[in-house]
Amino acid sequence: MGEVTLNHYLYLSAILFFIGAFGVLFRRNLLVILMSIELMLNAVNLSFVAFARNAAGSMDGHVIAFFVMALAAAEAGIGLAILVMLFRNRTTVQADDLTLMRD
Amino acid sequence: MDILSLVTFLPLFAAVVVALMPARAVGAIKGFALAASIAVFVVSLKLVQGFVANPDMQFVVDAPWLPSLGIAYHIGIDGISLFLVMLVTFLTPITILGCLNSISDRVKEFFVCVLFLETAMIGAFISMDMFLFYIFWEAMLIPMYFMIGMWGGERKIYATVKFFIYTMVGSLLMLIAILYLVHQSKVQTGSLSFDLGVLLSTSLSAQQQWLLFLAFALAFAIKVPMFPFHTWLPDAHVEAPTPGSVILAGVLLKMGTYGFIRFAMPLFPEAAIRAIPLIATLAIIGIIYGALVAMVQKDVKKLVAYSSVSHLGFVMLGLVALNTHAVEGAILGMINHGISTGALFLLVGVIYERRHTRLISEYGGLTRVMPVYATVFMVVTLSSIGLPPLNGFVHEFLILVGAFQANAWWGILAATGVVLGAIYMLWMYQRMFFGEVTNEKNSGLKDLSLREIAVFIPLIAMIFWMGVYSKPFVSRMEPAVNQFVEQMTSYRAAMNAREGAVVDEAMLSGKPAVDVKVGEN
Amino acid sequence: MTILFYLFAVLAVAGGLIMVSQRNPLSGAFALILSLVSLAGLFAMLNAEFVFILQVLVYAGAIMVLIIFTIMLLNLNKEELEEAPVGWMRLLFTAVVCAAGAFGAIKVFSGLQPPAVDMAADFGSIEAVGRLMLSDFIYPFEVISLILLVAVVGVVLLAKKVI
Amino acid sequence: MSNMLWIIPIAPLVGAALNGLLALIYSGREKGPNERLISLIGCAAPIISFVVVVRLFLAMRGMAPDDRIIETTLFTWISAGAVHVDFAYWVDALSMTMLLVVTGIGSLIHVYSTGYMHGDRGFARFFSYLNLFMFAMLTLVMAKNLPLLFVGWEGVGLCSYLLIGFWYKDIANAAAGKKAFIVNRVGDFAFLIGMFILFMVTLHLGDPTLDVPSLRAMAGIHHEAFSKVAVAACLLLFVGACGKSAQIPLYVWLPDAMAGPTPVSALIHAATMVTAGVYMIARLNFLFEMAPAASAVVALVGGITAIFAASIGFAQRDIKKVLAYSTVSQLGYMFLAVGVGAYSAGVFHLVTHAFFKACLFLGAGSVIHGMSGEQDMFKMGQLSKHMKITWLTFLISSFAIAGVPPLAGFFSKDEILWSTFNATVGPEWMPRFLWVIGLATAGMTAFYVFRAVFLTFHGKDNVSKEAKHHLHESPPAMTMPLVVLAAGAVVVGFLGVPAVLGGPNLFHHWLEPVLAGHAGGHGMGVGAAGMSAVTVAAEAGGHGSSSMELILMVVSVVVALAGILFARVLYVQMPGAAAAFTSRMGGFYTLVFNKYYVDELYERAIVRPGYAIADKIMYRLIDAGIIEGVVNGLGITARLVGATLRLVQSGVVRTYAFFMLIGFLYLVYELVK
Amino acid sequence: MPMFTAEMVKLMMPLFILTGGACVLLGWSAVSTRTARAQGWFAGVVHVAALASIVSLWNADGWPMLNGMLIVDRFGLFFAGLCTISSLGTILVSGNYLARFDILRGEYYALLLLSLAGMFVLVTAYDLMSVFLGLELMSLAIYVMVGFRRRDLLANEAAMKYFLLGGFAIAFFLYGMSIMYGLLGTLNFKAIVVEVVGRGLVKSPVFLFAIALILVGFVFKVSAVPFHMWVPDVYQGAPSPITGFMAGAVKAASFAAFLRLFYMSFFPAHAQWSDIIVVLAIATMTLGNIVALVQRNVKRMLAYSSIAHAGYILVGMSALAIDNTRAASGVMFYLLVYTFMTLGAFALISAIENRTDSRGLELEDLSGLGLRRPMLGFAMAVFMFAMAGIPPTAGFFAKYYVFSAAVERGLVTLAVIGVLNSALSLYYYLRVVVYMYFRKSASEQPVHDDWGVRVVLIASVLAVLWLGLGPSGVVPGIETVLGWTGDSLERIVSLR
Repeated sequence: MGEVTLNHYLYLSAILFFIGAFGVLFRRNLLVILMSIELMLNAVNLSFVAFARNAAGSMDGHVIAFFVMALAAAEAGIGLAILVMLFRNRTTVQADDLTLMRD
Repeated sequence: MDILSLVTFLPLFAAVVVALMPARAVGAIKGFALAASIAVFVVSLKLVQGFVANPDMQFVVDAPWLPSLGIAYHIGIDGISLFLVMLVTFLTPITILGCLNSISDRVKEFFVCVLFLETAMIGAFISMDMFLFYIFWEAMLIPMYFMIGMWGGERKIYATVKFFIYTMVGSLLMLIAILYLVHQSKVQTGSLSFDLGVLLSTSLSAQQQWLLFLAFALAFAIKVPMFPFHTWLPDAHVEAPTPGSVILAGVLLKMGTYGFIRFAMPLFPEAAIRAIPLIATLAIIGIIYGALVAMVQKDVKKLVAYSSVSHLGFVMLGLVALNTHAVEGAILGMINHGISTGALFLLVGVIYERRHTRLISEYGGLTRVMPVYATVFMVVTLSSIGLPPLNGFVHEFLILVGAFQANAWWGILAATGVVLGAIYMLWMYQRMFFGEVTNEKNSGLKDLSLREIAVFIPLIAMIFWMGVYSKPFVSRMEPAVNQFVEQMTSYRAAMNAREGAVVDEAMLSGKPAVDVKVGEN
Repeated sequence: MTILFYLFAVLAVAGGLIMVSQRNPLSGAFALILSLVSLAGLFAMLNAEFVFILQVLVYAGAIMVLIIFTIMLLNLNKEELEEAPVGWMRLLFTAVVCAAGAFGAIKVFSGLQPPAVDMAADFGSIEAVGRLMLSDFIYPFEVISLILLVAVVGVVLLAKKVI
Repeated sequence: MSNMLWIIPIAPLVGAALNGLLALIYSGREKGPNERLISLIGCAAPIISFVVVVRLFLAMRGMAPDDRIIETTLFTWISAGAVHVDFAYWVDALSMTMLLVVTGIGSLIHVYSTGYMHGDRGFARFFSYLNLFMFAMLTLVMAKNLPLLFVGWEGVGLCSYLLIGFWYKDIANAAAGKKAFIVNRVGDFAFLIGMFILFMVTLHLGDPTLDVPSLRAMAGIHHEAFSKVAVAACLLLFVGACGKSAQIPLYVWLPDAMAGPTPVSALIHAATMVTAGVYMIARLNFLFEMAPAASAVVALVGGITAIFAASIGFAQRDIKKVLAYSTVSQLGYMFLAVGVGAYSAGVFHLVTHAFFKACLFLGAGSVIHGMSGEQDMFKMGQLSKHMKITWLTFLISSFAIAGVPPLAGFFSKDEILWSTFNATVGPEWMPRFLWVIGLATAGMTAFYVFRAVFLTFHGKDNVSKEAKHHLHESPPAMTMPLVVLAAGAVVVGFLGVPAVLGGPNLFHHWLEPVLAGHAGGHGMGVGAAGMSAVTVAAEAGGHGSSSMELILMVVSVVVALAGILFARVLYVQMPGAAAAFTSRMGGFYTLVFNKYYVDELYERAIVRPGYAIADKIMYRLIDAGIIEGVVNGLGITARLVGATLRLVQSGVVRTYAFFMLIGFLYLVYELVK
Repeated sequence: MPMFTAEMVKLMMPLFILTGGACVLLGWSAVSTRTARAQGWFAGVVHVAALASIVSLWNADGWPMLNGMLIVDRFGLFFAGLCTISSLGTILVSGNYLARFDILRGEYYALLLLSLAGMFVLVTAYDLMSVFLGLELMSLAIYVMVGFRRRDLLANEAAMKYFLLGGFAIAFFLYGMSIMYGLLGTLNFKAIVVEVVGRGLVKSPVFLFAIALILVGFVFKVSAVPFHMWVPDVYQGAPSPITGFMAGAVKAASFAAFLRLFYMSFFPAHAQWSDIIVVLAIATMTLGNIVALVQRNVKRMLAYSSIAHAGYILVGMSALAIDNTRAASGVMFYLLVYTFMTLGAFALISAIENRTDSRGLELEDLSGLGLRRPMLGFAMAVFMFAMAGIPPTAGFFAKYYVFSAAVERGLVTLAVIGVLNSALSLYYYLRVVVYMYFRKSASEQPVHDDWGVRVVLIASVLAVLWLGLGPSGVVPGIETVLGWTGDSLERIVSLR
């Protein structure tokens, strides 16, 4: 266990990002997919913050991380609203049921 | 407005006027369309009158259109395009007159199509700017597409879509070739120009030439149509309404052959010369194949369609024979085919209007009930099979002489088309016109009306005129053709000099290089 | 410090993994909270005071509450909530693709040699970041407000029973 | 003087146009146009031509033999590149001979037709066609250049087509017309190629031309260049001639052509058009002389055709068919003559044949007219009682064709036989062989012609009652030409009385400048090399011993008489013998009766397979199958691919995301590598 | 440093007008739901005002403002204007449509305005931050509008799919942004060029990795294969006016930022990414066209057609060159033309679409339209021919433009594939014409063409024809629009 460098943070962010991606690809529950996207955005934030600290030396990353969070909130809101609407009409939260349109 | 632009855009103007007329004023629309097309013809006569027999482009207009893209409104005619333009202006009123009664559905749209088509066709023949040419070339498709699709027969949709896509495939590749050529020209000259004159002086490597030529040749070969790209034609012809067939056979097919002589061959002379054996082979196959397949057709329109494949094979053979008389024969052939086959389709249209069938077996003994019709049909048939001194013979003779001169086998093989042509046409004629009237429905058929006779008189007159006295035509095109042939042969001479005259030997199959000498005379 | 990093890292990854592997979204949500909180810890380690606070407040707090609240709101029974088990092949396939992505990213990052940078004294402080946000980033700040406005309107339009 | 030349072809053309117009105008009406008017126009046209021809002939006789040329250029027909073809007429002694025959006999037949076609609904149309034919034939004869000759060549073919199918209601007639045209076209194809070869030679020599006089002049100068291609060119031209003149293997159309009205058969298919091939070879004799091999082929084909057609003539029942095969046979004779280099003999036979064969046909026509359209000889007999003039003229002509002296046929045929006997054409055996064939043919000709005579006019009366009721001698309009022609058949022979019989052989001398003269025109130096042995031996006729000539003459007369006698025995004296003989011959008779099944052979070997190939292989397999298959296949493939690819669009979001991730990995891979 | 000068306010006026209008609308619609028609009018007026201010700014010649976050230059204004026109058309078409489906709400117009504001942010973006926010503002509003037919199952599904995948894609984009930020310390377009070239990072894997990630965001929005899969479903499920808006304005705005970023910031690495764009272009054209062949649902078919058009535009993207702006102006011209074609086509579809069941609008429903309603048929035929690229319509010029750029760039094979695709596409475009003109109508579908639809159709037809016949005024105009590239490209060259 050497010293923790920027690269470690980046590795972690990459791992988290692709765990999130895995969640999007693998899970059928729309809620979980939504959360997986949140996880991906968090991985991005980690990357921003880590870069801000270790490479850029500016706090721009922090500001951007804030914006990403705001966006994540907005997205969560819209996403959940769509989910609720969908659930009202279809009574399902499973992504695989959304196949009225295909081919 | 200069006279050439006037001829070109007058039909378009008329089309717009027709489009603005109330759809219910059928009579007025028909009358106006006819009058307009006749007016175009009359105006176009000024072209012939003002034409001077020299190889230069005449009535030239060269105005900037999109200067930043190197595109100009550059038009002009020489001896080669003069008569093709005349063919358009001549055939259009005849076509309109011929279909006055047969088109009863959506008359307005129909005449808009015809007049729009006329502008596009003339435009394609006079464009000296590749881009302009391409625009007109493609613009022809749309009215034709509608003509077949809206007023066509049972399988019209299949036919018209096939026609459209088939021709588009070729022309799109040509578009790329044009773009590439222009780009090369830009690299060499430093300025962007689609002008044919500028592009002609572009120097290209052998491989570039070859690929570009193939792209051009494909587009034109589909349009001609040369074997094996001909299968759209029978379908399109069979399903097209009479005027559609007339214009399609009369003019549109010539776009292909014209494309070869105006663009594909002069732009890429070396590739063209290399491709001559291939083109000649396909042309000869087309001649024989088209004739044989025409022979077995049960549908008279299909028969005529395949006969076009055969006739256009002659034209192509004449073009690649590369001697003055063959090329002139080819150009005459384009015009003659336009007249004869146009007339044939009109004739078929006459009978189709009365009986609504095109099956040969439905007819028989028509001479008895429609003697005038039979006579006209006979004259046209004879013209089509190249009976001297009707028009068909002149061009076939010139082409065959020229082809024989270029390569004895070409002449011999192509000449079999003369025999086969007689077989299928006369057999068809026999089955339709001779014998007893076997089908009751035919016994009461009316002979040609005065209007219909009026349609055919100019055509028959042309058939005789061009057969007996083709000099006014040939003398006007000769300078331009000579120039074309001289250029091509000088390229060939240069190539032969480079390659040790191997090609020459092969091409002339042991005969001395007489054509080169003729070119020099 | 190193140990702390690894602790948070492991927790974050574990939280993520649990989230994506739990068939019940509610459990997943809690796992995600674990992950987010761990990340907050990492932010703190990176001197990102402002982000750390927001992470806890907004993310682990507000957003996750919203999600959990929605789950509850939908009032799903177990069958509706949980998804059917997924085939192994699919798991393997997806995992391999994602692993490839992660591996690729790591490989790319491994070549990165970040320059040593000096850090301002107030680096990451709320004040500094706030100042930055309202000066250099005033335009994005305004735009994000529009985004939130859209979100508000959208949620109302879509989720309200009767509009 | 030469200005009058244009009247000769134009007069019939105007006639054709006028009558054609009348025919068309009246086509929709109940009644046709006035027959008198039609007849007037129709007959006036050839007669005007004939008058002009006679005037010109007289004028020409006044010229020095070597200057006997009248020509006129109307306008430039084709002028493109190296090809320059004038619409030019050019008459020398040879064409003058032909002109006389064509316009003379043509006029007679026009007159005859006014009677024969009386009452036919297509009266005007008929005369229009007939006049048009005259125009074409005259153009053929007078053409200065080969393309123009070809115009006439094709033109007569067209008129032949139209006239054979004149009674188009019977599809068989129309089919016969079409067959004639197409078979002719096969010949024309070769003709064209032959013409091209000549053109190439002249082009190569720097003076591209197809003018006959120029060709002749150039052939004299550039002997070597011409002789290189002469064989090929001549053979090809000969194939063309075979088509037009119904020689093996292209003779099949002529018997069928009898479907046309009988005057047509007389004019076109006996007297004029079918001799065009002979005329053309005589016209181009300078070329054929350079190609002994080609000449040998001509002679051989002619000889074989002669005997072959004669043998078929044995077994025909239709009187016109007999005459048709007879024509083929006689044409073979003419080719034999020109093949062995006896051009003047060939042309002479052409002239005499025109008279007696036209007379025979018109006589047959008269018979048919009288018999209300019956053509089967076995349903005739004893007609001599009813149709005296017809019978007499027919008989005279029959003697003429059989070669009984001193009628026309005797002189011309004998000259051919004698020339053949003396010829040096081909391998050594050939002249004698051909002579034997010729002799045999002479005998056979005598036999079958008299078979026809006896069956028709003598022998057993098989005329049906109904026919007998209408049986009558034809009107004067028909009998008058018969008489004139019969008189001709008697007289014209004396134009060519050979030297051995003390005659001046006027005909031979008349043609001499044309047929033997080209060498003379350009000095003997060329001539010695240029004139082949064929010419030397044959043209000079007198080179063989005169006693030999007399002996052979007697032999041929004996053979002819034997043939006549044999026919008399079989068909008059022992009516049963013919039937017995026929049954004895059995299979052979059937073979002959069916014309050796040549038509069937063509049908099976060429027509049907050709059609099948065109239909099954070209149209259905290649066109509809392969090419359309590829074209539509491309479309179908695109749609299939589309139908497959759309399945990827499963509707499942995760799949979409999955593809995005794959795409992302691809981007990373490509970019970072 | 004064934050806002009067000049800057003027330059950002369109944005202020749009957002201000949106806020007013939101307030208005919160208090009154009955006056939705009037709200639509108001939105239209706001559009016109925005358009007017865009036009008035044409010669303003902006500079990077607000810490280099945005630049209101002609390039941006061109696209902003284009999007505004498209949006205005959408408004004109929407009224009747919304009323018919009983979703006529003022918020709809507000969202449209906000989305358009997002587009403005996007097309004037001079910093990745702005790109990101513009994308999100635009997209979030559209997510909502896609799902605006709340009771329609297809609309629900479309909104959900679009939202999930959009979020997924934006995560990649952000990730790329973060790496770019970390590597270069800046997200400003110009600064990126300076840093990349200055520090010799052109071939750096990290930089390229970041490009790949950012590219995902763009190619998702412009629907390149294999990031296209949301398109058919979303286009089908969305309300037709919105589908037209997405196909036209969204695509144009996305391409604008895409073009600006890649033609400027990432252009030093052109050699690295151009091959990818070529591959994407080929895949996109081909797949779009091939699958469109087998579609019977009109909207779905046009969705695939829209994918194919993205492919053609990508041809132009791949042919971007440093020494001339042919490809860039080709892309711009293409988008200009495509916006009109697609606006018109979807306007017509909006007028025809009646069904609420899952079958949707099928080709059969168009049967005989050209015969029943000649003007509508003519308009649709013009759009179809234009999309197929047949002269003398503008579609031909557009294709000509991008393909000629490809040829000049030596991408002949790509151009050949492009034209073959054009030929392939003919089949399904012509099929629409076939149904409209050559088939008798089975059922007489009512056509709800109110004056709004007609205005849009007439304007689109005129635009398509005019741009096809005489783009002489437009083409040089576009070339001058790209003046900004001249400056930056010279700079790039000098930095090398």
